[in-house]
Amino acid sequence: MSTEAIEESEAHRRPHAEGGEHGAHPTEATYIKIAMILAAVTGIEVALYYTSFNQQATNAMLIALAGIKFVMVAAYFMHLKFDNKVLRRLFTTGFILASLCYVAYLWTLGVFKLSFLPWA
Amino acid sequence: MTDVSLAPAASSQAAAEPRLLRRPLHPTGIWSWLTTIDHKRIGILYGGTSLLFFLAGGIEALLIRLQLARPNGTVIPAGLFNELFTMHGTTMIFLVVMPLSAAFFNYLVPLQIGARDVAFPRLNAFSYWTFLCGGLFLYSSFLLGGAPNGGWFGYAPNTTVTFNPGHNIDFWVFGLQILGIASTVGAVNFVTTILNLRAPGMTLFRMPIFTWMSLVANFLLLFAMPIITVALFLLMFDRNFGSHFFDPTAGGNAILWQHLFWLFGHPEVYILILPAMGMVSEIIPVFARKPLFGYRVMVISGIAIGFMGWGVWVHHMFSTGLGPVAVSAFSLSTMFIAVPTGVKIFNWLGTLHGGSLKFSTPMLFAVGFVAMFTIGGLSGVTHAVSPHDRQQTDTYYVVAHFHYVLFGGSLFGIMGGIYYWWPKFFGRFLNDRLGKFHFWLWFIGFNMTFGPMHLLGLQGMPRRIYRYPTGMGWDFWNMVSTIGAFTIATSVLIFIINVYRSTRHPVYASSDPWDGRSLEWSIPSPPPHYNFAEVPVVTHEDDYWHRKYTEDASGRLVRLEGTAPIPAVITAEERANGNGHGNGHGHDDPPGIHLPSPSYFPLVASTGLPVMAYGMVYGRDAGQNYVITAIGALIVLVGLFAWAMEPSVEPEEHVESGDAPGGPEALTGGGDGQPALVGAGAGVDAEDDGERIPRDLLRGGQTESEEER
Amino acid sequence: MATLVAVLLGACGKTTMPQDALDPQGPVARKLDHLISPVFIVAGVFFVLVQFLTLFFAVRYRRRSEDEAPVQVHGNARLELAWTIVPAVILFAVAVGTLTVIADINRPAKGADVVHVDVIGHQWWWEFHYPTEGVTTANELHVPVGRLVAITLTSKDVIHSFWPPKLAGKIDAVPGRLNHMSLQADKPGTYYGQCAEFCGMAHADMRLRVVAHSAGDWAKWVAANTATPRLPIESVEAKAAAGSTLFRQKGCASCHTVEGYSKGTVGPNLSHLQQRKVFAGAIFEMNDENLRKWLRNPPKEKPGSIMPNLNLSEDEITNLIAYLDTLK
Amino acid sequence: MATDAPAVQAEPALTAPEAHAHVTNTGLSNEKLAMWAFLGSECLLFGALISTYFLYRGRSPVGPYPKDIYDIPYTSVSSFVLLMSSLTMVLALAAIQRGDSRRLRVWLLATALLGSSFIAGQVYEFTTFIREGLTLKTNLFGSSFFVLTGFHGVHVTVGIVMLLSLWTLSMRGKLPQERAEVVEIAGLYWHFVDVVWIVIFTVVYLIPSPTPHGG
Ligand code: HEA
Ligand code: HEA
Ligand code: HEC
Ligand code: CUA
Ligand SMILES: [Cu+2]
Repeated sequence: MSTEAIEESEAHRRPHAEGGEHGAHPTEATYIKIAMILAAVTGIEVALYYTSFNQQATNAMLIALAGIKFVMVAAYFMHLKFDNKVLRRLFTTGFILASLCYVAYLWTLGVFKLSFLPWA
Repeated sequence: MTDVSLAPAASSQAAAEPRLLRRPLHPTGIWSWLTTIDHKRIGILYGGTSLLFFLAGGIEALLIRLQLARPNGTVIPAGLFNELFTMHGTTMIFLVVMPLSAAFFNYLVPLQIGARDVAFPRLNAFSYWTFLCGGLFLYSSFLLGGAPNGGWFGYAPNTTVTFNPGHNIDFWVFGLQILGIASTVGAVNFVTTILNLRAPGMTLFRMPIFTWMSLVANFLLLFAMPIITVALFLLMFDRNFGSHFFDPTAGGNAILWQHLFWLFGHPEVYILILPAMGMVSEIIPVFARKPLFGYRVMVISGIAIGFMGWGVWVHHMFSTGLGPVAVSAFSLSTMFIAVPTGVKIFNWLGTLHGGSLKFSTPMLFAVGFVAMFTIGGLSGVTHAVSPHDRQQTDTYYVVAHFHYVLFGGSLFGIMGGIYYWWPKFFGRFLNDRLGKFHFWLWFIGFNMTFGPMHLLGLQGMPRRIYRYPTGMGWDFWNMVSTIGAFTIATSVLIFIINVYRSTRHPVYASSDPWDGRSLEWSIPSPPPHYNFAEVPVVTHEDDYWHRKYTEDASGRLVRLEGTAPIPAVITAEERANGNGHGNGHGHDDPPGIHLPSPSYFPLVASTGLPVMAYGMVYGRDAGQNYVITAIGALIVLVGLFAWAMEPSVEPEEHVESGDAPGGPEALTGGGDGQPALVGAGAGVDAEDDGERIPRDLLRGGQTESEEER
Repeated sequence: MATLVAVLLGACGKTTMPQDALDPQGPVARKLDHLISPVFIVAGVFFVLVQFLTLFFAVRYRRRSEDEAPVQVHGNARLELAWTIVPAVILFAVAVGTLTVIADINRPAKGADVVHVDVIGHQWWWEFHYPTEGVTTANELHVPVGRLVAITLTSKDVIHSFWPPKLAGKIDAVPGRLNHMSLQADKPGTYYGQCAEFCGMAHADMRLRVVAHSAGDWAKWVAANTATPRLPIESVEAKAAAGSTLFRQKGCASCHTVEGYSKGTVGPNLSHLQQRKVFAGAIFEMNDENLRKWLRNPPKEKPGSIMPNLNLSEDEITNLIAYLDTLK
Repeated sequence: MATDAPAVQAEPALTAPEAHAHVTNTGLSNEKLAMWAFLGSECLLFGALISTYFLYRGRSPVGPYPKDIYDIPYTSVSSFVLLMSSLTMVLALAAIQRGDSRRLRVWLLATALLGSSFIAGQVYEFTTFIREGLTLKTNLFGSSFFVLTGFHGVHVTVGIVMLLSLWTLSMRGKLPQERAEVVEIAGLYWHFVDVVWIVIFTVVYLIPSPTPHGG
């Protein structure tokens, strides 16, 4: 029962060398690459703002793009992708909790008109 | 959060750093308490302070009950009545149950996980002082023109300047804001401590259940506090700076406040109950001589309650008119929270079943918890039936519900915890006979006070009314309830006498007076300031029990060979020379234990906060003049800066200090050559600890046994 | 135990309780009641179960000797699963019932037979407005028996909650928001209620009545309340006429509406004041004595009341009351 | 099981004196774990503010409305500036992890500068809005806009103070390579603030607000 548990905990307790302890760390080149992607996505976002086809679709795309940027910064610049999974859980818990609760309360106040749901 | 990240920056090699103030090195006396960063002393400060606030909140309740004893009561005028119940609710929640739980987090969590302190000892001191400042700030309102009067949930727009132009609500807003800082900082600290500083071998599923419930509660705090912070900020902007968040005439949505408040408020009620559930789960097994039934399930149900607690807040808003879909969804989610809670109840019953139950005072409170909390939980489920909640909400039926869970739950649990851990905290017992007397009066008074409220509520008595006419049929039960309240007050007096007696006629406790199961019982009572002379190595859940007992073939417990029962009571001499299971005074200094040094700056930084708050309160009608706020901010900044520049460890300074924390000895027992207070946290210390001293504390050295389970 | 039950029943049964939520007097309230009865039974069963087991174990397993060595039971997966599933299943049944009733009571009230009322919460009194009948009144809601009353709620200031326990559950009156509820009375009579959401200083004194009439009485009531009030005739009713002048001089008119005479909106519409049995948030029976008390010093009688003390002399009060008495 | 024993024996290895090793259960330093916990908590803080803004989109009975006063090209540039400050931040971290203190300082300063220009941009934006008649008091849009972006601005400002403190420490030689984690932790905060702006930029600026009274 407890064997793996111990092993797991022991693995964590092993002292790490300072600095690049968390496996494959991105290099500066990666960082710059990421930044360029982020810049490009921002460009697309602004461009989308000025296009005027279906607003609903544009909004959906804008949110998706913001999500991509969010994830990239968190994953690469904040090392969440490479770092200890405890951190990832900690942060995503907060983030998901926030998203769900706030969306739910906005929904009860009729902010989202979900026309495809008969009762919404 | 500058402090968090910069504090370590200054820590290790700052020997020659210029100082604002000489490092406080008083081992005893008032300054040692003002500057302490020992989690045990902070725990005691938390506990003592919140018990005083309990008296304040209780006196408010007694006044409420006096006024309501008879129809058309004239004891208290309407305005004051509104202040009283607001302050009563606010006090009991934010200044009593939360900080009492914090007291236990502080004192016990490091002991239970085998750590030398919390992760951020100075931040911990800051939490306490901030809590105290917030509480005093709130209470100063009584002297400064009127206490908060909007109810503990302060519904807007009743709390906006339009309808509440005085300072009452301002005190509430800024008081809670300050308390929120204390709680958030504390939550970060305890989450870090529990995740990071467990003794070797203490996997998560070997943690004592109280520590587990503390972890869950602190996660809830971590995520819930920012929500009320925002709500209070919005209200502040409305009140002080003319924004329109809660102003319906400008399109503002009055329901926004309720959402934000309950989005915080419901997780909050589980913050209030989970630590108490943890305590009960510690007490029952010890007095039943059986392990906790279904430890893992208990942990998991605690986590489940924590999670589900986020999805039910709208049950406080069933009559605000949110529409059938929202109401249905939240009715369902609310009901199903009964499932994990029920599991806990039945598992406690499972623990009792077949045990050898000894009803010492802590056990009485713990079993009382199981019975009384269930009643409150069940009325909670009837609330969840939202159509009928439209009859119940805002009546005394709700008041009955939440007193059964808060008083019958949280406070029963915490009282049990106080009786149970008192010997550990102070090295002396509370009298069991008086304790039982306390319990029974408390129990009877409690049911007399709050039981009738179920009836009153269903008979149509709304809450928060300062008077009611004759002929409503409420007279009798209100009178009963008032008598009950005074019965509780009597029981509280007995408790006070008991505490007083324990200082006059002490009965000294050994290290393990109850035959305990978790690590805190493996060290002297009260523990030395470094807690563990040697960081324990954990091999089991209920590790300390496994150093004393094992199970025979039929599953019955048997004492391990070579171990002898420790007497519960020790004599003053035994205590003085610490023989074996005394108070640690007899030990040689464990070498190389470095605990963090005391510091002035947490106190300094926190005192800036109420100054800022007064500045905000009075700046509004001083023509938006916020000079005082700026001064307060400056104090905070100076405090934080000095703190950041001060090494957490005072290098090379060896202090003669014997402040074994707790009890009156703490003030007198100095000078027996304890090591300097240096270092930071158990994990870090373990490494400095070159030579290890023999495990004399782990009597018999039974660290591993061949039996599993 | 038996005495306890007796006392309990005695205290509940003998006295009449005008706001008893467990004594529904109309179909809307009855739906809630029918739902809760089985739920109370479920709760009662678990209550008895847990209390019994706690007590039983406490007695049965109490320590008799310090040498007892109980079997170390660490848990029982099957049992634990059982007491997870059984409550869940029971709750599932409760949930189904709950959802049904939610759907039922939220069906919008439609049909020619429905009486529509707008209820507006004020600090600290209720305004009732009947758009179809063209009636405006305060604190006393008049309804016909046997007909569904569809209420639209809102508030002029803070949040209030409209609650006539025997006829319906409460719904909040929220400023800037229209909420809906319905109620219906089976029998003619007067039903008590009060504001249930804390709304400031005089929340306790924000009570209300619902008066249910038979069809004929209802028609009479509507007729009386739509008539235009007449002004007192100077020569016949000297006092009342003086009162009507005072009504303007003392500023009453700036806060109160009397149809055809004044247009204030701060306080209740007084056009048909004498049609009501109670006033000032339904804390006073309508009679001259109480009106006198009220006019002497409203905030003294009802702390917090928005109607100020106008420092009227006793004579002025007498005249004003004489005038108010003409508002039939 | 007997396998419990190794756990005990493994223990002495942990106590071997080893400079600056993290001996914690997670292998993470307390400070870093605490920062992440704090950031998790901040999600709910900003979530509440953003959702409040969202709730009040298009609900103001009186103008000015977003479309009347937003200057999207301007805000896009300052958003870009803040985004790029995340790059310089992470480069600063890479520098100290390599032990390159000079680069560390360059990048720290660059980050602080980018952050400051973002703040300067925000101050300018606020003053323009106020000049155009939108204040905290004007309408719901003003209330929710200024409170949300103001909170964010305060966070950025705190971040700048952190960066400058680190820079000072490094100038005084108190930020050696072993203490790279301090930079990492400040960086986490910084990136978080950036990430929040990513959301704000989209939700507040780019997604058009419905006009009040339908439409
Ligand atoms: C310690 C604090 C605490 C706790 C633990 C709870 C627990 C619960 N609460 Fe309570 N609650 C409060 C504190 C608490 N509450 C407070 C302070 C208020 C009022 C705030 C205010 O308005 O001022 C409130 C108000 C409140 C309301 C709003 C009432 C209203 O204003 O109209 C509701 C509605 O659903 C509710 C529900 C519940 C439920 C379902 C639980 C559940 O968690 C209970 C679960 C437990 C059990 C059910 C018992 C054990 C289970 C079994 C024995 C299993 C079998 C049972 C069944 C199958 C039914 N609570
Ligand atoms: C943990 C929480 C907690 C606790 C323990 C209590 C304890 C008590 N509560 Fe309270 N209560 C709340 C939380 C709590 N309450 C909340 C949240 C509200 C809602 C507020 C709101 O509506 O906004 C509320 C509201 C509330 C009301 C409703 C008010 C209203 O709606 O108008 C009432 C009425 O009877 C009441 C009564 C009591 C009583 C009699 C006690 C007693 O149990 C108190 C017992 C304690 C003592 C009696 C202290 C002992 C004092 C002495 C012995 C004095 C002597 C000592 C010296 C002089 C040094 N409470
Ligand atoms: C500033 C406004 C104001 C003025 C002036 C004022 N009233 Fe009122 N009046 C109110 C308000 C508000 C109420 C409701 C008070 C409550 O129930 O709390 C009220 C209630 C009443 C009621 C009870 C009505 C009911 O059905 O509940 C009467 C009668 C009354 N006023 C008469 C008068 C008379 C006569 C005068 C002048 C002498 C007067 N009022 C002046 C505001 C005013
Ligand atoms: Cu209106 Cu309470
Ligand atoms: Cu709740």
